[in-house]
Amino acid sequence: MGSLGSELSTYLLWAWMLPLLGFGIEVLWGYTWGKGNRQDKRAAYLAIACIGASFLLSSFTFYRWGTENHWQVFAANDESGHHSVASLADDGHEKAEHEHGSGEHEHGKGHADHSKVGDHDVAHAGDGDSAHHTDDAHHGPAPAYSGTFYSLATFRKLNLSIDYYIDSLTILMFCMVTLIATCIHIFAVGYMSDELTDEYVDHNAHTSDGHHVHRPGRFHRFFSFLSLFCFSMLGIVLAGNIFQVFVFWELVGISSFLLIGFYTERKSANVAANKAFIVNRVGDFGFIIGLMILWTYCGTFSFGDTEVRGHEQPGLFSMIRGADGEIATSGDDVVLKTSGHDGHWTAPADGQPNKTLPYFLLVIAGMGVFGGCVGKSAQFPLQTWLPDAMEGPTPVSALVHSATMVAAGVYLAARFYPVFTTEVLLTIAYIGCITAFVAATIAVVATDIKRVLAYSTMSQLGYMMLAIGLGGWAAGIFHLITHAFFKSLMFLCSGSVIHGCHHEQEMPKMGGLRHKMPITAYTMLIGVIAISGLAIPGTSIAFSGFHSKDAIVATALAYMQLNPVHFLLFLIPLVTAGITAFYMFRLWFYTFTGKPRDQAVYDHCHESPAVMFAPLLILSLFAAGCAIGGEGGPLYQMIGNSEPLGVASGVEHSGVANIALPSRHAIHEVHSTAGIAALLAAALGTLTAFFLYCRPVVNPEMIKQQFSGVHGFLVEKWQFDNLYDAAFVRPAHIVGRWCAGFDINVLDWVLHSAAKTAIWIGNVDKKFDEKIVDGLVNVVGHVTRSVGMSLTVFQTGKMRQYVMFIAVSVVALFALLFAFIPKA
Amino acid sequence: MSLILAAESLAEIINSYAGCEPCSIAIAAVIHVALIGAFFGLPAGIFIWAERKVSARIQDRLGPTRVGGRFGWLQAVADGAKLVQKEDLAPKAADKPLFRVAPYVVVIASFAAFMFLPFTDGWAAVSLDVGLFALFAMLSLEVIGVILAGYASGSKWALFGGMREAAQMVSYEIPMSICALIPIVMAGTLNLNEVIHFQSAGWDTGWPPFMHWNVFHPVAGPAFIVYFVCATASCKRAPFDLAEAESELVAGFLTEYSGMRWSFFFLAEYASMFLVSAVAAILFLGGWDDGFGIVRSLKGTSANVLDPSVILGNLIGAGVLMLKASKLVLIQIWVRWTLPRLRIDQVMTTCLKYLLPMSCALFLAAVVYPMALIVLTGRPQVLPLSAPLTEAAVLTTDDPKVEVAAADVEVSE
Amino acid sequence: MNIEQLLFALFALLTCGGAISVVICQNVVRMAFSLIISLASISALFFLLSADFVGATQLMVYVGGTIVLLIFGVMLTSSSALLQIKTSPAEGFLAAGIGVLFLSVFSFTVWSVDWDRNEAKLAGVTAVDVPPQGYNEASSGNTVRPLAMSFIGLRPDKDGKAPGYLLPFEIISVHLLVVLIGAAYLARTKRRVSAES
Amino acid sequence: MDAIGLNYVLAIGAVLFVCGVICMTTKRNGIGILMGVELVLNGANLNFVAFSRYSAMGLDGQVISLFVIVLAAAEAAVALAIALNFYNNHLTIDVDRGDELRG
Repeated sequence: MGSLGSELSTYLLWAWMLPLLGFGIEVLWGYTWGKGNRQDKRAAYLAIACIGASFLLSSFTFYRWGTENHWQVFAANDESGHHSVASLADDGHEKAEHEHGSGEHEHGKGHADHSKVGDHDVAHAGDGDSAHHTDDAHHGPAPAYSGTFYSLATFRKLNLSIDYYIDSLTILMFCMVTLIATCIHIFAVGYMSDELTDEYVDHNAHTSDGHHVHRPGRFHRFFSFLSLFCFSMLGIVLAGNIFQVFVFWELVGISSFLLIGFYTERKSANVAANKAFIVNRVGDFGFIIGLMILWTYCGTFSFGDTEVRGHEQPGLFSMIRGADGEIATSGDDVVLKTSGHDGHWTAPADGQPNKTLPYFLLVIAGMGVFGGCVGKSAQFPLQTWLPDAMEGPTPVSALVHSATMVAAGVYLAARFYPVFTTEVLLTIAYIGCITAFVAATIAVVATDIKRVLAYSTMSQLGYMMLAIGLGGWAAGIFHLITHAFFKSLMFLCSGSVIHGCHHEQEMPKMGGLRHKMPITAYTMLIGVIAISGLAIPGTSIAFSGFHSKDAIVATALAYMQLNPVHFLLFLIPLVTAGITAFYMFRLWFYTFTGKPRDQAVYDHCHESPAVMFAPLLILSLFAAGCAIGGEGGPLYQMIGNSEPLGVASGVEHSGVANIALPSRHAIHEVHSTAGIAALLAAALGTLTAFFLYCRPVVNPEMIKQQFSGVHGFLVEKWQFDNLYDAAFVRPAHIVGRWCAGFDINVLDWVLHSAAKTAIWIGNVDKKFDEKIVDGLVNVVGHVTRSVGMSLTVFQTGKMRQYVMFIAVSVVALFALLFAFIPKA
Repeated sequence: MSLILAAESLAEIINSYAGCEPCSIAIAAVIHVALIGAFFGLPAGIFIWAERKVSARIQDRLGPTRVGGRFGWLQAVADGAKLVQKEDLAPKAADKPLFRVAPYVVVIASFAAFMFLPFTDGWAAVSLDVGLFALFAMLSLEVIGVILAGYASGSKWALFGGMREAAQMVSYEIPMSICALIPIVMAGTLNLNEVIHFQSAGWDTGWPPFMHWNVFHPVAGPAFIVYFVCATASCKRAPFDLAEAESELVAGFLTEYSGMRWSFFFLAEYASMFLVSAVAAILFLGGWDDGFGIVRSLKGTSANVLDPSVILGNLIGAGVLMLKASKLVLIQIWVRWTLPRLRIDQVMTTCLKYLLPMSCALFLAAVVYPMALIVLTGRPQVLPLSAPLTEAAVLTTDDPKVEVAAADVEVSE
Repeated sequence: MNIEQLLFALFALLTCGGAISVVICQNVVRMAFSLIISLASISALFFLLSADFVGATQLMVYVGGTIVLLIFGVMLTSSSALLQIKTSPAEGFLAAGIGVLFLSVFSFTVWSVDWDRNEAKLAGVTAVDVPPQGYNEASSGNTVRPLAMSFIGLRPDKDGKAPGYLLPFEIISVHLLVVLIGAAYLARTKRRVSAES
Repeated sequence: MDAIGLNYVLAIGAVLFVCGVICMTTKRNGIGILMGVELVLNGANLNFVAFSRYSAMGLDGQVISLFVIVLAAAEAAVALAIALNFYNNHLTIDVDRGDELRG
């Protein structure tokens, strides 16, 4: 394989650049296309073509990667035997044995490959080898390929470049993002079709005189933004250094801003867009701090090992985790490893001792970077922007909530896992836990169909963060992927509902819609079952949500066993699982079953066109089956393949917080129990929802009155907005008013008086100019003029006299010559 | 020296007999003046008579029959006698000096032009390399006399006549010169004698010698016609005789003239007719070369120009040239009495809109034609070149460089 | 006194006389006539100076062309026949004085310089009487070909050592074309002031 | 011709030149001034040819005098056109009338 890394990187580069290309073309010519006739859908087709093409490229990359690694990465390694809920254990074992054998003799080739790889594919491959020598049962994972597309600039030590860092996670994310994005694009063609007009009437926006806003449709603009969005997200995923990640991070922010504020005429949309943007900035502030710390001490941005001016330079991960995946500390400092496991990296040039980084700074850096993730994926303190982001068109919500924006946070957290110390991980875990619970509770009382989904997104993200914080790295990513599928599915379904109901989003106005829009209803049902993690007991037959979620719960359980102090980190997720099931089914029953509550809506609503429900079918397929086989399945194994070091083996009690992380083995010990617990919780929630909303035995209204206080509190989203309003916004306004007052009363006064003085001086100066300077100039001018006038007598205008003058002067000249020329 | 009969050479010969150089030169000059005067005056007289006869025939009259025999041979002489006797008067309004001078200017001009005319091989009063050029220059002086006459007469008719004449001559000179340039370009020299040598050939080429005349050349043939028309116009002959259009301006610039001065104008007119015809004959009709190689053979016998056969050949050549020129003059006369007169604007149109473009096109053709021939046949001309005459007869120079240059020109043809 | 000196004296007299009469005459046409005499005799001088081509050109262009042009001008611009515009005698005297001064200056220059030794001086040869290297007599009357070749950039008369005049020749031909067009344009402009005003 | 020195020819040239200058200064008739110019040019020409005859100038003098002649003809044409315009504007050829540029 002529350097598989560069090959893959080429494919992915194209897959990455195509949306940008689409964006450029649409931005430049989309308008002129639309001008001709508003029915022109070229922009949409172009966008779909681009993103579809990049999906195909990603899939092909996936295929190449798999073949080059002989698909061994999908082989369940021996622990996976224990995983399944019940009786499949035995053949699970056999499968394991078989795979193991094959894995053995595959391994030689794999090893040879590693030595041949031209790229810097050592970051993990090497670890794989070392791990292999220690632990026979674990065969080496496929390497991670990191390299440089284009080096922007190299300052003395700092090397700014566009890198790539490709491992199974990258490829997986690529496939996921592009697939979902493609579906959403196709869906959007139908959903945004009412923009295909010159006179789009926006019913939610009002002009000053109270009429609806009339504006030309923005079909092409929407799709160009979508393309930009995909490009940015893919950029984050492919990025090979943290700085690049930051750049595309901000790009994602911008495009989300553009898309959320797509209906610029609506004040609410503007506010929401601003909110999303500003809140993200808060997180990014932390991000930058982390960035600076890492740069200052490590002197590099890149993840993997890069080659700078000929000699290998270790990447961040290698520096901090080194070969054995341990953070080596000496006193209060972390020793940055600059010489590698096989002497692959050059030792510090002039034999100076290894660079070190104060431990607390490493913690702060981790916290900062995680702060960025918090902002981006709406975790606990900064979650308020997410629900408001519903202002954007539904396809945008789907994209933001499933594949791209919020996923970016989790992805970064996962990608940066090696840099996080246990303290940071603990923080992450608690943040995620809180977010999951809070969001779930709010979702229970929300009535706007999209808001319910939004809150569920938040809580699911909480789950992922929790998993990562608990050391269940693979579980977190697992959930990220599955969630991406079923959440996008559900959002698109809700979009189809809203489209069908003519932009009616209030669930209380719906009901019984499954008769009207069966496809939407049942695809939605698949998504609901998936997210609430239901499964058929006694078998491992379950939708994707179940597998990922119980992986997380299992991690939590194992974690609790290791650190009993943090038992909440197990209980809350468990409860939240129940609540999740409850509110999701509440949503479904509310919307699709029972008898219609608002006859008008019911009458007018209709099934969406094929262009809209076709994506639903595709996505429902993936939502149902992408996690097939659970932890034994290919998806999980593939994720596990790029799991950072030291995760599988777990961590003993360490750090200030004295935390131990469960090893993969420990997690599998408790797996079955955790799975059963989660299943029970989910079933409980489902039944509650069923008896409350589908076959009401108790009227939800009564319960609402009973707990009106709680209800109000929840409806007010735990008062977060008010809190922030009171804590930040109003003070900001007050300060602003003070500043304004200061400006008006002090600064302006100063300026005005200065201006007056200037005017006075100017008047004096004017006098001076007019009287003296101009006087002088005029005198000179008059003198010149009079001289000239006196000389004009020579200009008689008589040609003959001129000739005469010439003749006279010539004679005079000759005379002078003869008089003064020296005689030879 | 083939310029054996040119003034200086003659002077040398005489000097070899009588020592005094100035007087020998004077004698030579006188001889030449006499000869040229003969060439200048005799044809004029003859043509005046011929014109009267021809016009009479064309108008179905008899013309002069009395003076000197039944053909009125001596009519011209009689006219001359009459004119000499007439009183020489000048109008009151006239600018007398100019009025008196004008006829002399005209006569001098056309007379001086004869200096450069080679009557036979090498026999030109002044044989220069710029022969043709100088000849035309002299001819162009004639117009000034006409203008002066027209102006100085102080009469409207005369003035109009003079202006018309001036405009006409000045504008017709251009196509005329261009057409005259065509044989020059072909022969590669301005020397009229060399042009004739270029055209003369013997039987050794396998073609009849007259086929070597320029008039039979595909380009020079049309040029000859154009040249002849322009020549007719430039010596203000009908149908271009606007200057003395009786119907409009009584007699044009001649209105106020009478007697000798008037006859001078006529003398000059006929002389210049003869001159341009002679030039046409030299440039296009092979000059003194009779079309059957007689002159050639006679001259070829000896290198000594004083050899009787050579002298005989030269004389025959002179006769041949005379014959050709007179034929052309007769044609002019014939045309005059046949064609109606053009309007002045038609005259100008004919020159500037038709003759000038035609002449330019012909000139281009003359330049391109040899190249085309070289490309097609490999030879600069269709007819084979005849062997040149004996060294003595060919004009040579003592300047080897110019010889070389001449050789170059030869080759480049 | 040989014949050439005789002719030279004759034509020199004619030239100067013509020029002076040009100055003296008040009638434009007479001026033109005397100018013709002067220029024609100049061309004769050219012939005497064995510059036959230049002489012929002088006749052709000046006498045959330019002067005719001038006379046309006279005819076209004379509001009355035999027009005379007198100049004040004062001007005449002044001009005469200037002329005398000029002439004295020139003649002083002409006579004070020893032209024969001139080239000797230029060549740095002292005292040796170098005969003038003029245009050689042998090839006099044959200036046509050398001139033509010098116009196409060859110099047979100087063994090709001196530069030719191809570029000036081209430039001047283009210049002539431009002048032709420009003069035609200028001349055809309509009269702005009517005779009445 | 060598019997006649260069000086004589130059002298004739000088006379021509001076006559031309005087002509230019005294003639009020535009055409007259034109003639003066021609005289001056001819004086120069004569010198050129004379030098080409008597000095090592060789043909250069003649070539230059040819150029002068030709350009003089052109100049005459343009000058005549100008004179015609002058006449059209002033109904006279008296150059002293054309003093619009008087200071």
